[in-house]
Amino acid sequence: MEKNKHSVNGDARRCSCICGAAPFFIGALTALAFGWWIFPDLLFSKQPQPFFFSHAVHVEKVGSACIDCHSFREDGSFSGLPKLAVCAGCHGDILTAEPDGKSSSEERAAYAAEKNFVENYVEGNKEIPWLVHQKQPDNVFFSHAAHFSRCYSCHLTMKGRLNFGSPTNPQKLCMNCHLSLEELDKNKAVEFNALTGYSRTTKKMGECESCHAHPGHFSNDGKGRTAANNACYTCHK
Amino acid sequence: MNVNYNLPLDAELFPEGCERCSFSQFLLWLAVVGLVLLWGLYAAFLVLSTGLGVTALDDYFGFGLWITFDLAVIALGAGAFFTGLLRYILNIDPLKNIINLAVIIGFICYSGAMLILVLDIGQPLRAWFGYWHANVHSMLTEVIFCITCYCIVLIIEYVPLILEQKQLNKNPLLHHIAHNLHVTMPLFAGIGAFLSTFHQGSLGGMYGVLFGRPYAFRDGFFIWPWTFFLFVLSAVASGPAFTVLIATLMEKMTGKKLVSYEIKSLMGKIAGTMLLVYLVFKFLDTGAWIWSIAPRSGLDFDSFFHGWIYGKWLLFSELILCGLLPCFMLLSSSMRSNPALFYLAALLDCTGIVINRYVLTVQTLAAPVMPFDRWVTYSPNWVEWAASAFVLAYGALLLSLSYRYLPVFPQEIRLNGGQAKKL
Amino acid sequence: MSANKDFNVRWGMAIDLDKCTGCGACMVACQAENNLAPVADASNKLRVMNWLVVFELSNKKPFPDHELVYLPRPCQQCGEQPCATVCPVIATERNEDGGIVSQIYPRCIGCRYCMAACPYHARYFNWFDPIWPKGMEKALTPDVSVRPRGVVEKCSFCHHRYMAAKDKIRVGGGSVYVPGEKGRKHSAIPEDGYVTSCAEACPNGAIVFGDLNNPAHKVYRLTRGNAHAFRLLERLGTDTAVYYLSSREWVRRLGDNYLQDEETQKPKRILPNKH
Amino acid sequence: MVLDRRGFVKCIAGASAGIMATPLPWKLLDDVSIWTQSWPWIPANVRGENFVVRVVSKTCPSSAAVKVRLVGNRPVRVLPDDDHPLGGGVSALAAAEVHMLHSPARVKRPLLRGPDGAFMDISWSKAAEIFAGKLKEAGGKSAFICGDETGSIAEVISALAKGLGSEDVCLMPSEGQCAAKAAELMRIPGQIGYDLEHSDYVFAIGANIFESWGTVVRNRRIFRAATPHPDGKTRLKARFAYAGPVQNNSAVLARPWLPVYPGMQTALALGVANILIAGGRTADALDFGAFKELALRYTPKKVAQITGVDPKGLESVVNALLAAEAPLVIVGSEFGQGAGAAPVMAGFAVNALLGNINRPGGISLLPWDEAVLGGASSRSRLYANDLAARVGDWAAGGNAPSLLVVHEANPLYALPGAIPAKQAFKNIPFKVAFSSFLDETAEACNLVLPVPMGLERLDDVRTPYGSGQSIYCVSAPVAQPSEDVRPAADFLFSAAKELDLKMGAASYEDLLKSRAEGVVKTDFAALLAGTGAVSHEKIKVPEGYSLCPAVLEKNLMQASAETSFRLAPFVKLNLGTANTGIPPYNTKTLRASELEGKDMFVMMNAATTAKAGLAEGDAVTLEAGGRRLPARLRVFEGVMSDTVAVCLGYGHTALDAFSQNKGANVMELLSAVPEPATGLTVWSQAGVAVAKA
Repeated sequence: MEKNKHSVNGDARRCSCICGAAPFFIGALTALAFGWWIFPDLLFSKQPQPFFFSHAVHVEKVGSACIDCHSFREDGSFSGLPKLAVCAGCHGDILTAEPDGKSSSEERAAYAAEKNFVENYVEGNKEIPWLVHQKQPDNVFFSHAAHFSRCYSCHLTMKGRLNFGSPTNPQKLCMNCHLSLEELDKNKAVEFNALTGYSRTTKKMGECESCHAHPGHFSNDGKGRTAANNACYTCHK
Repeated sequence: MNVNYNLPLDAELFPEGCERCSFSQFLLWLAVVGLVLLWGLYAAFLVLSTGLGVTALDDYFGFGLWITFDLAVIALGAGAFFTGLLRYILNIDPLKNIINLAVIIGFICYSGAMLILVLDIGQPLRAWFGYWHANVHSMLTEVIFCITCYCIVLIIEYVPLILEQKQLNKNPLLHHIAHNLHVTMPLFAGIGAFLSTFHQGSLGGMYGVLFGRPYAFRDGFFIWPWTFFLFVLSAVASGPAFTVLIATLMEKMTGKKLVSYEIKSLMGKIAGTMLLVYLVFKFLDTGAWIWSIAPRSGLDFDSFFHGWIYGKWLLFSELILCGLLPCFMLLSSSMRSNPALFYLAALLDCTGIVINRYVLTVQTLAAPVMPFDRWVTYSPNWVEWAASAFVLAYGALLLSLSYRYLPVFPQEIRLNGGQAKKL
Repeated sequence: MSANKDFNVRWGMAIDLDKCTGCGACMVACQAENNLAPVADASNKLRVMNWLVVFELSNKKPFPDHELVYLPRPCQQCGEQPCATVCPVIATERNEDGGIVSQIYPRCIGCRYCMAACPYHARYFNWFDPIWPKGMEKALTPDVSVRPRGVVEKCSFCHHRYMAAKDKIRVGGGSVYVPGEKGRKHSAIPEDGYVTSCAEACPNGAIVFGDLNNPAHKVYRLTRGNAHAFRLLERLGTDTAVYYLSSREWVRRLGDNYLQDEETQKPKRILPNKH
Repeated sequence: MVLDRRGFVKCIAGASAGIMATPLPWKLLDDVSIWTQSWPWIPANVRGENFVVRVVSKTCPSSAAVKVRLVGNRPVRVLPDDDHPLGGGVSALAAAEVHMLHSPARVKRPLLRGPDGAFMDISWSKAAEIFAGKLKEAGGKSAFICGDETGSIAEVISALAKGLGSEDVCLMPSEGQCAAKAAELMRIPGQIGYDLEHSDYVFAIGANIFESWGTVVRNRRIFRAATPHPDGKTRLKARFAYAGPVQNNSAVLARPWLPVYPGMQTALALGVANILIAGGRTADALDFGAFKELALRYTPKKVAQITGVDPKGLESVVNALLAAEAPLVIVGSEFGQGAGAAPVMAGFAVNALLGNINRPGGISLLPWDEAVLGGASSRSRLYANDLAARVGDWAAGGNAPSLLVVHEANPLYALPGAIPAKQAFKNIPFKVAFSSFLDETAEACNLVLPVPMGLERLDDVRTPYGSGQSIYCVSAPVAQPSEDVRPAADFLFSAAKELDLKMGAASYEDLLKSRAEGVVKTDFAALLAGTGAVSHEKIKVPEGYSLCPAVLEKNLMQASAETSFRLAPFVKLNLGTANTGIPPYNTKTLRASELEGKDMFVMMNAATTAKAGLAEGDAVTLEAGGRRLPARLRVFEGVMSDTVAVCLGYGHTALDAFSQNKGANVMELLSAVPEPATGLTVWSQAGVAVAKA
């Protein structure tokens, strides 16, 4: 500031006459660049999963539907991520054939990965610290049961804006909120908002309301109408 | 440029032709104000960092000194919109001599109330929910919107005054802005009057709709309980009186005449008239409260009062001592012409309205509704006083600066000898 | 003000004051279920968070004619809420089948207007952040989010249990509603499938919980046409979902304010079927 | 271009305008408010699978059967177990139990009092070494106090003591002990049980059956099932009457409540017997003649004089008893202890007159469970040892043991002030406490051994006093201990091994299994799953049983203290026990009229208050036997005339902030006298002076 004060005379004054609004625009453009490109990166931190897990491989080998592993419990609650015990059910020992001279690099990698898993987690009885893409905030009660039983059971045979999947591809219902298998298998880092602690892919309330705020049913106007109610207590706890 | 070393350091910034105290004296005064501000800031820091538990509020008294203070200053700040209404819409020209002050007081009262509200809500970081997730059925929503809008209006009304500052006004652009704003002032006065009427009313409505609290609950007209209208009337009955009191206080502090006595007297007469209108309705309302609402709730008159602290003297003071008495004094021209009696009347007028806001806030909550519940008492602690004092100091600061540097009082030069010293 | 909504299901209580001894088990169960933090000195009752408070009622007669009754007071879940109508940010509403008045902590801005509105003092403010003795947070349930300072909270009739009970039915393949009389629907949750923590804990069975609209439920029989039933502050028109039962007139009379010559009122029936 | 002031301002203005057109301010505004939803310093919900485990509470004296809800491996709730004979609802104490697992008062690791008088942490192996050494050293000069009358731990302790050559094993004083002594004197070789389940009219004299007497949670459940809700039409049949000095939790439900002076149970019961005998009732006891003669002297008028009872009220209750199909009279202490054997005997006599011994809804005579460990004393044998008398001896000097082991008991807090427990402790060179909480007694010990709480250990419950049938329950641990603790039983078994003492079982589990399979004849696994094993077996009413009129008479002769006011202590379960202190989750259940800051309130009715020259809210001092108790006065009309009601459970000096600095301990005021002819120490009648402080 001191320096500026010294320069408040002839030269600078002329300059400001010529440039006029230039500083204004420089400021504006800098702010725009910062706000649109730099700020989002600052806001989100990227954290990798503890190790790569291929949904595609497991879907192929274990079961075709999400709920085969991400199952409901008898009391109506949703188990979410399987516990280590579920994994250990198959991976108690290393399943992949031990690589020999003929093994491809993929086979070697697969073996190494499974060996690492079995040795570090299964044998150490250590739960896998998965990062969850869509962990609900504490104040939200998301009823998987309601969405699964009420939407899925009918919409298997019906059309609508939401993709409710089909008997041959039932995951699609889940993909309305969750990442698709392809996306998951890219093994991208999970991005967490530094301020809120929620992951970037956590649904915002507005997205829930795209269905919940449109009560009424059986309307095919593409507005995602639903029988669900939009009362606060439908989803909050 | 010649510098006259006999003049205060900042004389360049003074309004045209006005004398002010020395800069050091002014700084000393600001230091006093600053101390109070720091005290309030410390209290605010405590509240924001640890929670409202540091106040004396509790689960029975969710509202206390702060809400009373907010309601009171908003009522007393009503001088701004009402004077504006009379000056610009009804063209009562003499009021131009006090309108600037009224606007500044209004701005202080409203912005101060908003500052207090930021402390008073438990989650200030969510304050914007009031606009974004508004519940249109809530009187408080109406209050939030109208107060915000009206605060913006007050800023718009305040800005030209700032731009008329001697140095700023030299800039042609600012000069034009100030001038044009002046031209559109009737429009803003109109908007202000509209907004003000509604939020003053809504503030009253806030209490009148509490059907679980027979002390405050009132029947009403359409969606508005009678308190809605009573609050509007009581605000306009006290706002002008408060403006007069502030002007007089400033005169005493500066030792100068700032507003001619006729103007004050006119304001007093207006306040008295409005007070009369208000009291007519207030007495009707009190009657309806005693003979209709209370028995309907299974209560009688006595069950609304308790001990000394929530005794009937409050009602007597509000309606008679600080109601009928100042009303009579303000309307009687002989009493109005006696400065001491006139200022006393204005003070009583304002006190009555403050009592009204206090009892509706605090006594409403103190009175038990469940028969097996008990009366509880509330007295604010230092944190609440400090935050309220902060707003008073903030007002003093703004008034001091405005008075020192802005042409607030058109009559000042004439009243103080009229020698416009050109430098 | 919003109209008193009629729902298929209206969860409610009948609290038998002839059975309550004021032992406090319901209060403890409530705090534990809903993750309320303990405090070492709880003697300032105006600052102590208790969604359920047990009031002590006396017939005010001298010894030995003195009689004593304990009255547990949860949120009354009013049909005509003094609180929800005044909330500026829709943090509380009654908008879901079951008629429970919600309280949404992440929405609440803590203005406390609802507390000023509630004549039952059923609402509580978090004056400070909740603190658990070190390690005790391990005993928190996952069902109810923990509230930070600066928000209002209140009894939710253990709403999370309602949600869980519905999910249990859904996962079992059933529908959450069953048809009832006069075109009404009733909840398919069995009567004991959803009870509040306080009702469950009470060893004396003083708190009966169920659907006030379902003739098969005990509360329905206890509240309709029962001259021994009453509601708190009936004449304010709050239409509460909590009924009290007492065989003693002085107790019933304490349920509302009465002028000296007024007779104790019989309870009004709950909402008629409007369909 | 040089940036001048004007340019700088313009630049800032541009940046401000520009930033408004980016997501930054809006996203931040939103995210900041989302941040307030989940502040990192607020505990988060931790999800997991729900499990429910059935156990019987070892913490609640009512032996409440409960279900513990776990999320993952964390116990989070205590829920009622309605299908268990000891369950149905939870007590305020049991409801708080999972949180007490994390109580600040818990002992976190073994503590040894160092030479400087302060506790220091030691390892378990070091603790075992010291303990074994001290046992060896003390041998037969060891004494043991056990706070668990229903668990098999008492048997383990007794076996160990036997091995060491010590007979000094005492249980903490309880109603069960008084009843056992009464049975012994009446020559009934069994445990007195009360078949509340089948009774249609209960008259409780003194016994606060909904708060402190017997199986409280079960009692409440039975009351719940038997009483319909008021429906506005049917006139509700009175099923329960209560006589006692305070309108306590039982009196509130009683129709009627008969106010009497404190400690008057025996006289009142004789008054009932008088009316019954006058109406022609007899009992087939050997000494019925003498009893009749005694009872006839206790006319309603005389009883009214002694006890202060309203004779008409008493008569109406007796009429209700006579009209009932299965009447039951329960006589017990007003505060769960110290009433002696005489009231139980008098109560037994009344029930005998009502003809309900071993009848449905009457008194059941249950077989005593025998010891499984060879050499160990049976429960009935252990009851015979009177702790209060022994502590008196120890304090007097001579007989003080050289080692005292206290297991889950807090005698320094729980014994009457007249019993010089502190002095006794001083006379014992080495004291060991097995305790979950650092209570007053643990603080006075040399070695403190933290034990798991009931929910964290394998333990059992044998027919609690009050139950109408024999019942055996085993509780499996539901949670990993949250501190570095060892079950006392295991520790004692290994100490015995160290000393080469034969215990008769390899481990505690072994002992419980033997009891289950050998004595109770039930599958241990089923017991572990939380189903109690119930036996309806009863012992025959012995031909030559006695009503002990001589003992009763001696007791009735005992003059009450010459003071102006009588002290009526009472119990509320929400204040916890002497061992637990006030549970953290229970402070909120204390009423404003009970505790204000550090001041507790004692209660008198308005007439008594006026008589004492006091007024509501006064700070007062209660004085008895030279011991003083500060309090404040609450005028409460539910207290007998000339009586001061004081709640137990306040005045802890140890434990944690939830218990400390709250009122004073009324036990301090109580005097203790030997009950004539029974050998028990009693402290149910106390005079007290009340003065303005």
